Amino acid sequence: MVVKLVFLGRLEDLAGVGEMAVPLDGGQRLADVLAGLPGPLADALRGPKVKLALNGALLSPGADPALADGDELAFLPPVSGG
Amino acid sequence: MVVKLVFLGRLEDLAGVGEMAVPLDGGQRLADVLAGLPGPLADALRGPKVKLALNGALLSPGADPALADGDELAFLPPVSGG
Amino acid sequence: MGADVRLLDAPFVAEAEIGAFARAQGAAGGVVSFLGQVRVDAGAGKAVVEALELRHYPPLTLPGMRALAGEALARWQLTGLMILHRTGEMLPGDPIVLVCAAARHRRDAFAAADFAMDHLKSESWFWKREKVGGQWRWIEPRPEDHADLSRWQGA
Amino acid sequence: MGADVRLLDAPFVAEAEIGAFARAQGAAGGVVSFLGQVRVDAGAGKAVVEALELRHYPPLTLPGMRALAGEALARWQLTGLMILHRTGEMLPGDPIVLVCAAARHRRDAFAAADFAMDHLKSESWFWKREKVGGQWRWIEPRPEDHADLSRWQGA
Repeated sequence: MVVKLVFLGRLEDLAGVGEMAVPLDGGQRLADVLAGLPGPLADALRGPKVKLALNGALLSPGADPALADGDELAFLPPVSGG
Repeated sequence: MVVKLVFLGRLEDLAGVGEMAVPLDGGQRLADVLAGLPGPLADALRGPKVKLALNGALLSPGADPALADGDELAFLPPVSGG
Repeated sequence: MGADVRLLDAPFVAEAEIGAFARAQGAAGGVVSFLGQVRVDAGAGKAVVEALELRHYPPLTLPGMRALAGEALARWQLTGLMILHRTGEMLPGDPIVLVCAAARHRRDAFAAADFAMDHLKSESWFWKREKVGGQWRWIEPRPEDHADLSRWQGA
Repeated sequence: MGADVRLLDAPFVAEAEIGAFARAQGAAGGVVSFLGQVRVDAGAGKAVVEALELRHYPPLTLPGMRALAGEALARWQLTGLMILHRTGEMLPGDPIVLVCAAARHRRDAFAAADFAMDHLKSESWFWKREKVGGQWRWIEPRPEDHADLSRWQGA
């Protein structure tokens, strides 16, 4: 299965891409995906001010949802506003 | 000499005209001009909410200025705003 | 910076005035505008207004508007201020008043436009009458206008 | 009454939008609009911004704007509400955001536009970067934005 990661704001610069497709065996959770990323990026994504959305719905802080094929996980740093 | 009276708002309806030229012998004051007008109009012009302007400058309440030829006296009822 | 203050005896195009004002405000982050127009329909339980007329007294009206603009400029950090007001007879849908305030910080622009409107509505030298059922009647001041004005006193 | 809420990825003509909105507001006495544009000059002691870019996250941004519009409609007596917001790259002088609120009573229109702007500025899903000296840099949230927002809490 494949999940899509989306990086907003300065997280995009850090990741080097705006979106990334991550192939998984299945059965993994969010924490597993983060563990597979380069350390500095994973640390930034785990930052206390970074919010997460799974398929367009915001997750509660600390949530570690199971992932399914085609899921989209967005990493949202503090907004700079309109 | 002649002074011009200007009636604003509903005072114009009461006076029947927006402006009126009043010929005077000279030496008269505001109170004299009012005394020479029809009673109901004079009463309305003396109303406590009516402000007066002489040649475009507001008068203090109760002022009774001497008048000179060509003076313009405006009677200003409460404004209804913009 | 001087304000653009005009008393107009013929219809004006509010959007064109707002556009020209905003284009001139290169330094401003924000432009707040208030447009007051003659209502097309009546309020609930009210008769339809066929026309509105604003009379003024030239020696006082425009000088009063200029003084108001000066007060707003002194009170807030603005990069531009425009106050346009119609006089004469207007039809439903016609613009009556347009206030535009531009500022680096939008809070200043909002406050200045709000302040100018409150003062125009309650203190400016206009007498208003409405035509309803073919008959003209003078409009009395509204108590709310004075309540609005008191918001700015002592502030 | 539904609100007109749009996310635009190309330049828009603010005055034309304000004009169309105001013409549709026959029942409203007052239309308040806020236009935010990319500043043409820099602030004192600041570098000139050559371009501004707003990124968004489509699954959240427009739904968030629609929820904000719904909140304003529930909170004030409005006859119309429009919220337009640019995304993508903008040049100095380009409009970024336009909020128009129309109401029978101007106090409602002022409050709704002010409320919408405070929330767009601090809570909406936009990430902003500026190009200065040929280099792009991300803009951090401003503490004032959160102070502005607190004005509406518990009110």
